[in-house]
Amino acid sequence: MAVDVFAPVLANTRLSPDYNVLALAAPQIAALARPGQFVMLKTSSGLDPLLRRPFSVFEHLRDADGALQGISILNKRVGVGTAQLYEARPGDRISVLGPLGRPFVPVHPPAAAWMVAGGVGLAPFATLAESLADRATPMTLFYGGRSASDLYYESFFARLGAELVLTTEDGTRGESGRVTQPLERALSTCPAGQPLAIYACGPTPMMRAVAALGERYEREVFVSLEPTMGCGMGGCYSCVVRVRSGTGSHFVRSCLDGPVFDATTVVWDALQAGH
Amino acid sequence: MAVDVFAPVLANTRLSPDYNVLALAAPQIAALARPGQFVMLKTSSGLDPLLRRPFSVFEHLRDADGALQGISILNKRVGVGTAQLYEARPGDRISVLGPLGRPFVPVHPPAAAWMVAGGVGLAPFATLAESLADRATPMTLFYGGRSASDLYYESFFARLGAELVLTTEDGTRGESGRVTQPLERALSTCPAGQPLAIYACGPTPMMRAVAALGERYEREVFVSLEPTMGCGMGGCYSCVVRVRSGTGSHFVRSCLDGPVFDATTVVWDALQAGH
Amino acid sequence: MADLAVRIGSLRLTNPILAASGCFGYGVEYADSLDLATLGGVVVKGLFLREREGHPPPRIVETPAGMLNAIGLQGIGVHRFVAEKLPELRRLGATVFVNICGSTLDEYCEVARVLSDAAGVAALELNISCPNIKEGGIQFGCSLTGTYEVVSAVRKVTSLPIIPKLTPNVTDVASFARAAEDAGADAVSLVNTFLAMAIDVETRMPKLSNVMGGLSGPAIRPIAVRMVWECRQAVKLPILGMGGICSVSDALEFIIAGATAVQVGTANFVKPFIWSELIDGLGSYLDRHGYPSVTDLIGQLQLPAREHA
Amino acid sequence: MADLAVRIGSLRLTNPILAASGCFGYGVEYADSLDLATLGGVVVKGLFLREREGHPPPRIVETPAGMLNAIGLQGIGVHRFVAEKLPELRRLGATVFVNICGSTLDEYCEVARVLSDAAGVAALELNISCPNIKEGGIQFGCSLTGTYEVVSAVRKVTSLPIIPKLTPNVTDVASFARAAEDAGADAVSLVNTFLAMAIDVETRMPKLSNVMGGLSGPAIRPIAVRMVWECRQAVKLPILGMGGICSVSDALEFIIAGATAVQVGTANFVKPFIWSELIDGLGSYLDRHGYPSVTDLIGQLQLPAREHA
Ligand SMILES: Cc1cc2nc3c(=O)[nH]c(=O)nc-3n(C[C@H](O)[C@H](O)[C@H](O)COP(=O)(O)OP(=O)(O)OC[C@H]3O[C@@H](n4cnc5c(N)ncnc54)[C@H](O)[C@@H]3O)c2cc1C
Ligand SMILES: Cc1cc2nc3c(=O)[nH]c(=O)nc-3n(C[C@H](O)[C@H](O)[C@H](O)COP(=O)(O)OP(=O)(O)OC[C@H]3O[C@@H](n4cnc5c(N)ncnc54)[C@H](O)[C@@H]3O)c2cc1C
Ligand SMILES: Cc1cc2nc3c(=O)[nH]c(=O)nc-3n(C[C@H](O)[C@H](O)[C@H](O)COP(=O)(O)O)c2cc1C
Ligand SMILES: Cc1cc2nc3c(=O)[nH]c(=O)nc-3n(C[C@H](O)[C@H](O)[C@H](O)COP(=O)(O)O)c2cc1C
Ligand code: FES
Ligand code: FES
Repeated sequence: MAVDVFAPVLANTRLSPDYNVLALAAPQIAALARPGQFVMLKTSSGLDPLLRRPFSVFEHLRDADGALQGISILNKRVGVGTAQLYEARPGDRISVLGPLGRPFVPVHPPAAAWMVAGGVGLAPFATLAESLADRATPMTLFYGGRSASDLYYESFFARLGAELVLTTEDGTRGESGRVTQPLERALSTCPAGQPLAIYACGPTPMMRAVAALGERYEREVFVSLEPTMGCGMGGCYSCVVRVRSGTGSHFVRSCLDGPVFDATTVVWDALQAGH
Repeated sequence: MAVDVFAPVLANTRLSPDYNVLALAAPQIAALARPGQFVMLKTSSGLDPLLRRPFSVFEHLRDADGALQGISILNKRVGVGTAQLYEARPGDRISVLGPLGRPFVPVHPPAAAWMVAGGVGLAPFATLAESLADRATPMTLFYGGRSASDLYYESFFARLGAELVLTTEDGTRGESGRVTQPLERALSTCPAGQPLAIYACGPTPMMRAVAALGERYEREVFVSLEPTMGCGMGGCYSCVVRVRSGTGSHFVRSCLDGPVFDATTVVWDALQAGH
Repeated sequence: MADLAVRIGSLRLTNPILAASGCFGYGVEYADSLDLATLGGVVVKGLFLREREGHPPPRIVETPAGMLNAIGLQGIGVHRFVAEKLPELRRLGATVFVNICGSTLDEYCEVARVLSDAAGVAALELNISCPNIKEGGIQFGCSLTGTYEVVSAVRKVTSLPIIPKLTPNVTDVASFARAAEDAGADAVSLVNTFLAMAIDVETRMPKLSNVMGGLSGPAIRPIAVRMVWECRQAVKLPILGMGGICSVSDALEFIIAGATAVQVGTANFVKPFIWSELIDGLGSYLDRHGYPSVTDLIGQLQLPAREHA
Repeated sequence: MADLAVRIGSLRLTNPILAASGCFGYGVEYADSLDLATLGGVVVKGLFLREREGHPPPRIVETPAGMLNAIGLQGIGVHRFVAEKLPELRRLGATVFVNICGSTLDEYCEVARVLSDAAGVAALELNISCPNIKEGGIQFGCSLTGTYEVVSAVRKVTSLPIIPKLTPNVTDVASFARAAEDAGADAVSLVNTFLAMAIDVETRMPKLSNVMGGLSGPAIRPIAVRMVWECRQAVKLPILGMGGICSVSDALEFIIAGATAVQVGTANFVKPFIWSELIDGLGSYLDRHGYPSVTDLIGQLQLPAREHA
């Protein structure tokens, strides 16, 4: 059940020239949202742009007494809508539709959970980490960015007991290179007897690489894909992802059957270019 | 010569739920603008709305040392663009094109100047009053509004030495009724020997009534008309007003040949409905 | 409170606000957010006889005040629709319009037959105007004889109200409304999308995998309103008007121009809860302006004394 | 710095950025704000043989990402233009395209003759596509034979490059480009505006005095780009593309789709100083992408391996 909340902006915290965290007073959605679900935001009140934009629910916001206040989103400025969210000011109102999509399924101990995030792909993992923590599931966050200034919220995950493995392409923080390097090392050394679920979100090439590692090491991988979405409700059939079905394959709507997919079912070659 | 200045908003002073004064850092335009001229404002950075909106230059803004800082506009919220200007915040940037149009021609003593303003029609008279004051031309402001809360800036005009005659339709301030009532009384008692120029801006019916009084009492009336304008530069031919020419009449562009017109030349029946 | 009911041929709608085809899935997707019975009708996604895969992504791209789509009529086919979706739609009390497609006259007729035999279909909207697929519909929709043939062929095989959906990509849309009327249609729907394209100038590739797509949304509204008005003057048939409706006043423009009912497509993507706003707003407009029934407003455009058109 | 010069028949333009007809007055209005010589060309307002009064206001209304206009071709007539405006335009070094209109073939020819005898006219744009007046142009522009006749008639009376301006309000614009080519046109311009209307729902009156008007602006760009691409595949003639161009990337879409030059109309109302932005931006795009000349970019649309159109 999705609701549409015309939510006041509680705060806009700029993390960098292109990243910000936007706090939205939508407690109804916070109450319903599960890890990995997303919302569709109307970034402007007018017609420019016309369509909503999809964003993962980042944090559940609570007041001093722990009552749900709303949600936040981790926004990366890439175009007109995300630029509007970057410029949003407290008091502005933004229409928030959600929660939408299939959530992550958090594993329980003794299984371990590995989260693999690239850039803004960190967004769906804050809520996942919380529910993993509730289950006392041992967790690791493999988190890669271009450089040190692109890595955020490590302490948030550390507080929840996540082990952090950081990489930057320019080596300014953590290991130098791609996040899949330490992931592969970890996989190669992880005892076969240790049950494990891998959750990945980030640039498509990264998720594809993680999926490949999952197959090689015979580990379950769940990816959160980011196709362009027109409606988020199953109405437009714009968001399709090709998935294997029996012998063949067919298009499914990622706003309903995703955005989280079992990586082995995704036909990667058929994914929308650029994402 | 018109310039286009991407001007920071210096201040937005709300006078009422639908009137505000917007201060814009466009010194280049302030330096060029003459009484009764207008600017075309792009009220949003995007495409909604697409076209600019015309506004009279209200005040010349000066800093402590008297250096020109920019202009202000007196804005009345009637639709999407004026609503955006009502919501504008200091630091926002608004594209200001101008100055445009034919200015008022201020008369010199011994001639007296009577300004007749209805509602937001006050806007072009602040700068006119200043240049009349420079010429020590005796001036009267006939200023009408719906009610007391719709009358602004009286002290501004008083400081410049203008005699104020106020009317409100609900009688909450000044004389009860239309501004044309005191105007007609003044005309009927004004000695024929006293040279006089009447300047009017406001709702079309009001300007038309003033024009009629001007004819009856054989006084020059200059009106500042407000047709819809697409470009303000003479490019689109949208802003036409029908004026008498010799025996016949024809359409002229009010952005070039106006917005100020000798009232006797205007074919009032041909004016765009509603304005 | 004014009467919002309208008639499309033999069919009575409780109100004239419908969800447009392809913008509301099969309707069931919205069932737990909305009460589908409150809509005047639900026009489901275009259906062929068989399942269709549709075009690869990207299938949509946003444009100024609009969007292009080239979904390619991905669909489950009429048989699975009847088996899997229709019963649910009936249970939900939806007034179901089915948008049908075909590559041949026979396919249109076969799809129409299947749906006529099934319980719970209120009307058939003949999609002869989808710009996004070579083989389907549009070759009928861009020719007067083709339009006449499809409508009269389907007329023979069904007693359901049939509503050809006209393409705006023609010189004289009114002539197509006339052809539909002559062939025995119960109403006409217009407009479908405008054939259009967008190019990524960095890659110099089309932004849609299908190269071209259909333009919808507020951008096209003034053209759509004009076409509805032209058709209103050309035919007696009820018109289902659409194209960029996002608000009550947008819907009113179509009704005043001559539409008996309106459909909302793209705006549903932005405001999935727009329906009550439109239905209530229409009622209060009618009350405010003293119209006992919405039917009194249809085609009430007042032409200025001095007319130039 | 890449070469921006392009050729329209015998005519060489220093760059492919032109001001569109009716959106730039007679050009002289902009003379003290801009150096008209820096534009690829200035297409002046549509001219008949005699003066025209045009339609009463309201003549324009804004619509989503666009505007409707029904100016009604108010104009000073070709003789006054030659006497009062042309000398000034020459003095300013503008490359003058004159947009000519007619109620009859003879009028088109007469206007063309007058302009051919005058000094300082670079080319004639034949307006056979104005949607706003009953008697002018459009009846030619909506018929293939009419288009052929106008072009060949004017061809006989002038040696100036002639550029029929096509209407988008047709089923198959490419066939009109072909007719123009067959009749001896030197290039084609497209698109003119889309016939459209807007209604004030409170008064139930049309928002334009003329009831209908022409839709222009960003809203129509995706349709215009598609039409340019269709014409590019149908004819060898240079194409002057337009419709909603507001930025360098918009202009590039048209060039990549096949336009040799582009015109900017509505955007000039919003950004009267847009010209240097467009000209400089085009140059830096070409440099960045390694094109020595803009002519190397014309029609360079890359179709995806898997094509569905
Ligand atoms: C389920 C889901 C969850 C998402 N979660 C987040 C999130 O938590 N934080 C966040 O910052 N972003 C997230 N995204 C991506 C976000 O939706 C896009 O970045 C956004 O729609 C771009 O809008 P825009 O108007 O700024 O860009 P546009 O102006 O529309 O496009 C500008 C550029 O961005 C590219 N772009 C457009 N859509 C996408 C997309 N879906 N993914 C990647 N690039 C795109 C375009 O190709 C273009 O190159 C998510 C997407 C999905 C589908
Ligand atoms: C030369 C000139 C000077 C002006 N000076 C001022 C000024 O100093 N302060 C000020 O507040 N306004 C002024 N106006 C009027 C102002 O331009 C309009 O109110 C504004 O364009 C409306 O834009 P909008 O987007 O808010 O309204 P829209 O959303 O475009 O329209 C909303 C309503 O406003 C009406 N409207 C639209 N344009 C006009 C217009 N030109 N005049 C009156 N009503 C209109 C429409 O008919 C509609 O009913 C001036 C107009 C002109 C031509
Ligand atoms: C994503 C999408 C899919 C569509 N699919 C169909 C369809 O299957 N059949 C059809 O007749 N029209 C289809 N249309 C056209 C709409 O029904 C409607 O005619 C058009 O979008 C104009 O209305 P709008 O501006 O309110 O969207 C589709 C439109 C969109 C945006
Ligand atoms: C106010 C206005 C007046 C126009 N007058 C003419 C004209 O006289 N002759 C003509 O061929 N086109 C005329 N046009 C059409 C434009 O030249 C252009 O073809 C159309 O507006 C699309 O381009 P745009 O979206 O950049 O404005 C006019 C357009 C507008 C907006
Ligand atoms: S986004 Fe519309 S169906 Fe998925
Ligand atoms: S507003 Fe464009 S000509 Fe006056």
